[in-house]
Amino acid sequence: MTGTVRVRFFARYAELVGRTESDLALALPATVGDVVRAVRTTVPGGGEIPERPLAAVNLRHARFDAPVRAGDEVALLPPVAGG
Amino acid sequence: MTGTVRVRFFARYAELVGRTESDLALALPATVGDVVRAVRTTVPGGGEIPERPLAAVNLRHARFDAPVRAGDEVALLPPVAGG
Amino acid sequence: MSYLTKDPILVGPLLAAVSAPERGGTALFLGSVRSGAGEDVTGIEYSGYEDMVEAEFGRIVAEAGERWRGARVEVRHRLGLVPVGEASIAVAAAAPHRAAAFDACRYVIEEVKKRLPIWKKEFHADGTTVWVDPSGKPQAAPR
Amino acid sequence: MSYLTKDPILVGPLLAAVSAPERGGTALFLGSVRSGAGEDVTGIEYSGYEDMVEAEFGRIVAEAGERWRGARVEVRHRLGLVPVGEASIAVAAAAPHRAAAFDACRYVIEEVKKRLPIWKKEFHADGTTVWVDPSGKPQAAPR
Repeated sequence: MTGTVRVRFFARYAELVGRTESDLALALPATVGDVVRAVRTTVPGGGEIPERPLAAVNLRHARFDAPVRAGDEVALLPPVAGG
Repeated sequence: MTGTVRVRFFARYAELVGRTESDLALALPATVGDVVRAVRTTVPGGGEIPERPLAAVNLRHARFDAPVRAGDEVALLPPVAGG
Repeated sequence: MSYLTKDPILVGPLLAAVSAPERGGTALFLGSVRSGAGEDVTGIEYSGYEDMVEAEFGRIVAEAGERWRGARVEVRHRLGLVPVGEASIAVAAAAPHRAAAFDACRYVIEEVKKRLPIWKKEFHADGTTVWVDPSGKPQAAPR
Repeated sequence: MSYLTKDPILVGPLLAAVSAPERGGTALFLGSVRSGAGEDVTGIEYSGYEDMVEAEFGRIVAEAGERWRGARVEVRHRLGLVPVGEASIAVAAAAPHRAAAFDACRYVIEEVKKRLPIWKKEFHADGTTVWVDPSGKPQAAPR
């Protein structure tokens, strides 16, 4: 089964891929790691994003092995620098 | 030899002795403890001040055995409650 | 109500929002754009994953309220270009006594540094910009 | 310049006094007159050994400046009758980084509580007054 997730890019990562979001189709069930691998291989410039970036699923920090479902919003986050 | 020190009273202690200051003659050399004893025995109401109150000499906190010289300002301080 | 603002952060309303007769201690932290001796930073542009920032701020504030019962916390983060000397973040925490006010305020700013999805682009006097990587690797931003 | 004031303490000028481009972190503490649930305190009258307060504040601020190099501290204490909810003391500390700002601010308020010759007379709704003894023995004030 295949599903679509919305991937969002921020700050330097957005500059690397030249966009702020991308809808990505991938085989389900999937993890954050699967999304990152898909981004790195299919999105132009995505190979410059680290292999294990910080990530969030549906507005929450998520580990590399966290599950991703169809319709989820997955964000790849450069090292945070708030405050 | 005898000298005079200026004793100052604050807050509840000032209310106990009904005054804010008193010039006290006492035998020198003397200590803060000597001043407190003189206050407790010679100043009306002074006996209600504790035997070992907080004290300051010339605007600095001073221990009970700190020396007191002629012309010094000795203050008897109720428990402090600043802030 | 939003935890984010594009305008200068006003301290007065933030302090007023946490104050109450039963809360005798209030701690405030302001983080400002810094330019040390020999540096030529003129400002920092803050950008964020705004929906997640709001959610994460809500979680951090709720955690502080559970950990320090009786404490009330408010926080604002500024986005956009912030000139040197102006605050990018303000955290206000009030509690019945001072220890809880200090500790809750400190908790919020430490969690913000670890968790809040906000990024900084430093602007330098020579016109260059650099993404700030808190892990210690500044990287020139493509213009 | 005096560390004491009979007027409400203004936070803005205090923050401005410690701020500088090289000091990116600022911590502020406000101690306010408190009235908890079931209490009937309407205000507190603060009195002090004013000459010594000025001297002791000077020493405390200098100690903080020596211990946290690069930190700048300002402090104000209000005297006279302060109504519930208003600040009796404000401590502002700015430093290059936040840990020193928090620590210097905390140091000053802790030392103030231990060393500053200031006394509080609580005013109650029924018209009675009580000297506050921080050692825990409230004593009715003769009127």
